Amino acid sequence: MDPRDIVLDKYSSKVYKNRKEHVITINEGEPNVIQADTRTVPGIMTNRGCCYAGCKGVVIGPLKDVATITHGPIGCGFYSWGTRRNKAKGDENTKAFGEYCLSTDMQETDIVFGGEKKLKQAIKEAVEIFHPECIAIASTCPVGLIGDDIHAIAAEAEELYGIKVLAFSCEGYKGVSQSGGHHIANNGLMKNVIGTGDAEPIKYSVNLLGEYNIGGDGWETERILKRIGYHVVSVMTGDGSYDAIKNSHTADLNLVQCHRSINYIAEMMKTKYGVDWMKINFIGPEATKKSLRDMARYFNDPELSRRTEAVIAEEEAAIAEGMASCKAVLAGKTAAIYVGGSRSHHYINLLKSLGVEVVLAGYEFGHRDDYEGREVLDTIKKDADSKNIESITVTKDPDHYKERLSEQELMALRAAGVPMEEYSGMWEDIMDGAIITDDYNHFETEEFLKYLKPDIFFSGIKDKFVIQRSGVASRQLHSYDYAGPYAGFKGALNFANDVAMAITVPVWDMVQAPWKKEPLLEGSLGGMESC
Amino acid sequence: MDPRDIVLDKYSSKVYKNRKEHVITINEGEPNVIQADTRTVPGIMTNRGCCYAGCKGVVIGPLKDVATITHGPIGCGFYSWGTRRNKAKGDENTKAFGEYCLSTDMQETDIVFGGEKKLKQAIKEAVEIFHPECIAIASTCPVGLIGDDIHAIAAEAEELYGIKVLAFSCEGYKGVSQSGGHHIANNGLMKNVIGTGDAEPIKYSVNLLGEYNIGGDGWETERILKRIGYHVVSVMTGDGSYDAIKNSHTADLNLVQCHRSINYIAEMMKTKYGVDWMKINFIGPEATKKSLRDMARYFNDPELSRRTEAVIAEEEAAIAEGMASCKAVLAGKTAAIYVGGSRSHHYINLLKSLGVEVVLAGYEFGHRDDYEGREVLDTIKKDADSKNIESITVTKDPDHYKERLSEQELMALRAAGVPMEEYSGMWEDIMDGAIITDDYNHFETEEFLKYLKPDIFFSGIKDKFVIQRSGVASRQLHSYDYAGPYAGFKGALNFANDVAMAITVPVWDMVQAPWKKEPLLEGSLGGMESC
Amino acid sequence: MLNLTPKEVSKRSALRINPLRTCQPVGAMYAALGVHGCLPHSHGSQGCCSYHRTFLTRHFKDPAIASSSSFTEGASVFGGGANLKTAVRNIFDIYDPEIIAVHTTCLSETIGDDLTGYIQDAKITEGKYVVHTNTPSYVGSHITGYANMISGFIKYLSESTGDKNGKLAVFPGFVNPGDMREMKRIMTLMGIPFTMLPDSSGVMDSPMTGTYEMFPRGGTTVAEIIDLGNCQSALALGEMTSEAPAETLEKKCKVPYQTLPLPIGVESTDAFIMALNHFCKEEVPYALEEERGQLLDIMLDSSQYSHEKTAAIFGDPDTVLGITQFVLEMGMIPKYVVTGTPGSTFDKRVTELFEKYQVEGCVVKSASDLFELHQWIKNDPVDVMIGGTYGKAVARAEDIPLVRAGFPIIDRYVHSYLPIVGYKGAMRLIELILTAIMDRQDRDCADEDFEIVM
Amino acid sequence: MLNLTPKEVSKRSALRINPLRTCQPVGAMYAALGVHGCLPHSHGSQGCCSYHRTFLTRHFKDPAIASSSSFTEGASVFGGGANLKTAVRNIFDIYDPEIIAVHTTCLSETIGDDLTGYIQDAKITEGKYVVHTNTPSYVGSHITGYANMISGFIKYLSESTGDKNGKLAVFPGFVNPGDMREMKRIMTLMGIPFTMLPDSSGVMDSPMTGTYEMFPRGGTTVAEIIDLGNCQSALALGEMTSEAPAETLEKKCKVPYQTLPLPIGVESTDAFIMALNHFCKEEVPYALEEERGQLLDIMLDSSQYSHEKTAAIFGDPDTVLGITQFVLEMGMIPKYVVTGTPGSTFDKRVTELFEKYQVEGCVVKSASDLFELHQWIKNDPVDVMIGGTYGKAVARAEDIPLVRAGFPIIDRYVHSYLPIVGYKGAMRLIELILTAIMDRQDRDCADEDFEIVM
Repeated sequence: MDPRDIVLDKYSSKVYKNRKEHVITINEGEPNVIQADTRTVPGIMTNRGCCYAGCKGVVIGPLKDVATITHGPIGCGFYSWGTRRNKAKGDENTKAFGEYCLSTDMQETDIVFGGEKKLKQAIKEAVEIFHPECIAIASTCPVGLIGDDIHAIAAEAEELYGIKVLAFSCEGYKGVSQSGGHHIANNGLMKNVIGTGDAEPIKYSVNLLGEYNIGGDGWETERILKRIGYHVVSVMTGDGSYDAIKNSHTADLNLVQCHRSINYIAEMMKTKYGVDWMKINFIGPEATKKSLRDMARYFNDPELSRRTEAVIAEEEAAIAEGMASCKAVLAGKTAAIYVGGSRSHHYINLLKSLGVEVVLAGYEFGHRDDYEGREVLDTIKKDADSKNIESITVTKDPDHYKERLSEQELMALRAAGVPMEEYSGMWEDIMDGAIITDDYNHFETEEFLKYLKPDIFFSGIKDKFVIQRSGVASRQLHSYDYAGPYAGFKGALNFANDVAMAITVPVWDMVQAPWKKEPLLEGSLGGMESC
Repeated sequence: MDPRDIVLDKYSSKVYKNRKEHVITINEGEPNVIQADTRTVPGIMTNRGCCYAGCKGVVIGPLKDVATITHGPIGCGFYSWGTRRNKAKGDENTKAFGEYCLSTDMQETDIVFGGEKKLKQAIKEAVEIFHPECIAIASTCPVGLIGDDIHAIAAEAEELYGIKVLAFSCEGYKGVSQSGGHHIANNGLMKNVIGTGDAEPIKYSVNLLGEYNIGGDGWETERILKRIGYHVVSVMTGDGSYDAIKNSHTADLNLVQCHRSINYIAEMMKTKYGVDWMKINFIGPEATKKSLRDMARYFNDPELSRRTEAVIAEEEAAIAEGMASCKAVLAGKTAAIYVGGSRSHHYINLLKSLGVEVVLAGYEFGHRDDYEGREVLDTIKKDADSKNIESITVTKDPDHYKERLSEQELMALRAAGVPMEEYSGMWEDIMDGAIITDDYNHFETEEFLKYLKPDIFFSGIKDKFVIQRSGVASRQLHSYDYAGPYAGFKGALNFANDVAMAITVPVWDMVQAPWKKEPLLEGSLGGMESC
Repeated sequence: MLNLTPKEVSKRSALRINPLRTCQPVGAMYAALGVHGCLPHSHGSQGCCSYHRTFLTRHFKDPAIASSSSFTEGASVFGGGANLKTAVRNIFDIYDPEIIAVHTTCLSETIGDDLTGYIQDAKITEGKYVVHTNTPSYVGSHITGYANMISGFIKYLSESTGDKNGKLAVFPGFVNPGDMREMKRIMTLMGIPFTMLPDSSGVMDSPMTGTYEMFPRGGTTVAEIIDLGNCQSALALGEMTSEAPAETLEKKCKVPYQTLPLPIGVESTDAFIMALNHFCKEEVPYALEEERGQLLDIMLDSSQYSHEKTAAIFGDPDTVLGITQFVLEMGMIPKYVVTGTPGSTFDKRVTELFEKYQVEGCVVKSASDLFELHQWIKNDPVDVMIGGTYGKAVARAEDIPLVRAGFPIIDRYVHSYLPIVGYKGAMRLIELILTAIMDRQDRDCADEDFEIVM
Repeated sequence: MLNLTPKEVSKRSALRINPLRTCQPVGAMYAALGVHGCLPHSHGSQGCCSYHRTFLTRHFKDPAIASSSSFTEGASVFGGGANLKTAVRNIFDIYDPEIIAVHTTCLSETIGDDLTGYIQDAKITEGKYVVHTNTPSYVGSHITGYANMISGFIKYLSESTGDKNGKLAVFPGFVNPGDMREMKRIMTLMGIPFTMLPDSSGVMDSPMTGTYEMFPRGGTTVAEIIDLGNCQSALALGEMTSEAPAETLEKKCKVPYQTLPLPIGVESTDAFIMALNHFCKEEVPYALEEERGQLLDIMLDSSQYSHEKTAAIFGDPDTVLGITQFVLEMGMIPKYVVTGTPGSTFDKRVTELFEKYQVEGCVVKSASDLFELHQWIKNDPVDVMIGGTYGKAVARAEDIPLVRAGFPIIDRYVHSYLPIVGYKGAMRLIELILTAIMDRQDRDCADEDFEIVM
């Protein structure tokens, strides 16, 4: 029996029925279909978070110049404070709220009598203390249940204080994972922020979408783009700002890094403003090179192409020796990778270029298109849970819509392999025979560790120590274990070094106590039996 | 029986015979005679150190611009490195060697075949690495025994490198305590350094003798003197320098703080250069005031006197409140004080002004004159041990001798209570009934602690924890417990605060474990007898 | 760092900024992890469970297992009964714990889920247990949740059979496994038979052996919890954390209890040992007398470095109270003493300490936050901050050393293994505090004031 | 700070600058303090005794008692026999120790005093003992003196009666009382009957109780030293410190010995426990397995903060060797490994470690000094320094954190009470090292790189 079956067979029939659709073995050639973005079976120790975590924690929280007030009891605000490593840097003109956790800290009376009054007062206090340009309100579970109208309060506050106030009804119970929260956040930015600025368009300008600047990834990516000659209008949302995103519609091209969390915005901006988008991947030298060349093709300027190649050559040379020495350590190893929504896919090729094959992978909150590619989008049926997350529809903005490339030009690009509005999902890169588990859980982690014995397991903090206890090296791919950046060329070397380190730390040779392996010698030291 | 007799009675007759001369009770009116500066009975746990400690550790070590090489095995140099708190500050023109410990680190072969070659090489290396203006060599025990001629080597090195090289034969076994070392150091400075400079005399100039700048005492004293208008030519030897001491003969007046360690130089400078000296004491506001006023009288300048009073008034006002609040804590307490050669005396009046009476005191290495006053000098008989320490004789320097005040003027000052070439010793300030122990030891410490139960015991590091274990507060007066300065007015307040702290730390109320004092209650918590 | 924090303190009635506490469920989860073979279960949206596991894992650097009812919008409207039922079945099926400890969330509380009813209806495998407690996130703090979960275990399990078992029941407070080990070491030294609930040692500080154990050796066993009802008496360590469970046990099983502060520092440890001594009238072993004397010796010898040094102490109420007492014993001035957990007992107890030690100008505040503490410090700084990781930004902004003690510590290692309770723990704590203070002296002094001997 | 130290390293053959060792007698004094009821006696000028007592008192912050023969110039010429005779009489008379342990000094060695003869001639009270060892200051270091004094005790006292006592003789090396306590705890846990010589615990870390005891409870008793000759076997911990006394015991009483490194870090502690396990074939108790696993867990979890961080390690040879092995186990690079004590074994053992862990560009040197180490650091700095107090000036001059471990530590408190040996001690040591490294990251990073979770 293959490991998938061994593991699934241990489930009760009900759970088996559910999980068998989420756990598959990749078969060569076949259309590999997986179930995804459906609710987790209660009691199963999933790694998933909630809608609030996706909206406030992932997308809205990183906006550095936004004073985000969590409306709810204290916990949710507290947990999403300073822990996600979406690095940001303020300056004289930009207040940076990243070090602050603002919350209405709802008490029992607020639950009983409603929290609107407290929220209004909290906004007032935030304005008086911080004088922010923009405030965001993010709701947690009880807010929706007791019916506080945060959108009305936001509108009122906008009026009252003359600043932008955004409201996100991202109660934790909405949807089936963080994914719902991303969507809600995307909708909010689209409705209220994008397109509200009046900056002049700049040549070769791009937005970096779905880049959260974990460990400084965004900065490393920007560094490369700037070297080549691109202008980054806005980043959504790592080190991003309300101030910049207002003008994001002026960019020529949207670069989508994390497809899962932000493809909504990319699509909507195409419709509303005509901004083209392409799926890029700045993880790993190969992917980065392809992405940079795809961009050069899009802009089709010989000088840009020349600089692209020059920068690639330089950046690649700088890491060549380091990458080679890591590869010497890592070649032939196997990995498991299980994180978030797109990252699990992004690292597969980087690992391959280090000689490491991914034998087990999955997403926490990915959708079928993140696995199988956007071509399956039309075949995905909406269920009750996904229907609960609002989908908004946008139309051409009469003032700001501008066609960038013609449909013919885009078709030509696609034909040349440039992923314009395309994403082929994890299947593109995963090896045959790999096991894929969607919405991975604790049981499956333990079991697959036993059967697949990967050399390194990329996951999150909740798993990390489970994995290490089992004697397997582990690196967090949510937080990069507080290291990074991992993007671009230099980042790839950082990653390679970190992985090599994780696998070779001397501890691994000492795990077993010597008295657990050595047979007891007879009294060589003159010891007595009696003691 | 008085405590003295109780304690002495515990000694064997031989030890009793020796110690009874060193331990006395101060009787009103009587001439109180004490034996001092004699050898310690072997096996008695004395607090005394050795000749090297007095010469290198106390007097020569602090000279900041002198590269002092300890010639001997590594220990002695190591122990006297950075531990005595004779603070010093270098500047662009002054190399400060305080952070360095230089030693010939003699090995067995050097003992067997002689250490001269190694010493010469060490001097060469010191010159090449540090380029000092002056090198000092200090011998430890074996050097004298094996007959290394450090003086010849010094002379040769002076010639060779064109710098000053001083040699001190201060082997540990010489004399009976540190005291011999002070004398040897004094002789060396007198013979080789003092008077070798060619600076012009400056008005109102003084040398500060026997001030080692422990905890910054010298700096605090200088601060006050400078405020009044004095010029400090040199300090011997805290923060002192070869460079300054060369010109010390140009001063008008020598101020002697530590009588014991440096009176030789004061006397010799009077004879050789005509520099007057007076005993001053900058410990405690009363003593400081008297010393400043004595100086004003000596210089007899109305403006200087006016400034003296103005500075006194200001400095005293600044500490008045603090002193009063410490006195409120300390009034009525008793103290024991046992350190060095002069300090035990210096602090008696400061303690009195805080309401604390000294009931037990003594010197580690004082001579009879330090107890009884210089008037007994002529009656002190030299024994074999003191004869082993060279006494040098100086005569008027034909070029540099200059009378400052006439003998009549000096007599008038003396008559007015200015201690010109006078020192009346501890007796002047100690209260009647106090017990005095010369060359105090561990046994007497323990015993007198029991019988006299002082509230605070001032001693050194070797005693400190013995005292504290006995439940009595202790402060080190050698090192000020790494605090200070204690000199002058501000220093007096530092001292008062530190003593008040030592007596009132919360630990004193918690010494006894509650189960050692509370009777066992019967099973109030339902406990069982059986467990 | 924290550049937006103004020096001027303004009154806030609604906006919490940089909180010093979190919500009940994570405390309940930690308490449940201190029961052997127990799977904590979060009845609410799965995000809560994920956040809480993350929080605990980061502090302990050890797996924190827990499951969730995984509410969706439907469950939020129609109630979470079905989710719990499914969850219980699946948990026993897949993870096979001995007991499931359910706590609620603001979600299930707001909709009014009847946990007692759900659990009665659930299919529970023979010999297994499901218990619950109510932990609405909008009441109290993680400390409240911790206490509630302990009470939950007692309410469901503890029984008084009439036969006393000769044991002391001990509620250790919200402390680290290292602290619990130290409490147990002291009780064992004194020959006290005891049951401690919870006991996260051997669970949240379990060893690396190359094999992952979902339910490691440690934790209070269900049998012990049941037998708590037969204890002679109980000791509640930490009034604000442990009195409630002790009261629960008294009410249910008539086990009398005594409340003591957490044994941090000299006098609070003395009180702990005296209480143990009253329970078991053997002589206090010399080993403890020796440790106590060593601690005092250290405190005395180093007193000039702690004397009148000022501290800002922040964190959980009983821990902060204990540390405050200890720094006072060290001669320090606890200038700002704050907890995020609400409750006037804290203010009262700390004020009593201020009065006992006659310190002036010190401020205590419960239900406070780090933003307020930072503003105070901006106006009048301290020599040292003592608390958890979240104080580090303030410490850096104001260039004040931070001694890490309490919860959460998510930016350092080892802390959870080593105690701050007992005389031994106090030695560790005083070393941390002294090092922080003395390192600054070494850093900030002029070259000529640099001391070799201190 | 240390502004006169040039970056250029010049060869020195005669001038020692800023030494990393001191002289034999102070080691002998410390060893003698580890014997119960013993008064160390310094046969030489009284300055030696004063310096040594001061040195030890500053490190332990506890009284270090010792007496002196108080040589004067006369004694230096005519020999110290009379002084010793008087001293012995007075000591028994006044201080009444059970035993006097005499060590020589460079003074009495240079004049060739015959201590054996003097002691034979001395009037020794019935039931009391006087022993001696030769500790010329111009040979070896304090480590040598420590070893010699232990050998001295054995030579004078230990006897083999032919009846084995079933015990293990343990020579703990030149370590703190806290380390000795930890070694004893481990042996007790394992059920090993042992005699440890010396044992300064209970002497140099004795408690404050309000009463001073000149001879506190601790220390190896004379009876135990006598009975050492009947031990089954001996364990010499620290080759460069303890092998000599073990050899002495083997020669005199035919007790076989095994030499091990000081149990610092994982593998050296493993070796210690395995040796104990071979002595007493009971199963190693779970408590030790747990501690070991906890240590490994910490090392693994924190490994990225130690990985390839460079260290300068300085101090006594066995301690430095032990710490070097441990930092290698932590994945660090021990760039400079130096001791002041002469002896090529040190260089050899450290080089073996460099080879085992395949680290490059690391330097080892015995008979080195701090001046040389400083010059190396000036040319190529390290992330952390590990050693005693005297390194602090270098640390400040070069802005490198100093982790205090070893001897002497005269500017901090608590260190002598807590171990660095055993798995528990390693936890303490790794906490110190990690904190030093991570505090620097927190201090030196840009605001935007400041991490809450680490």
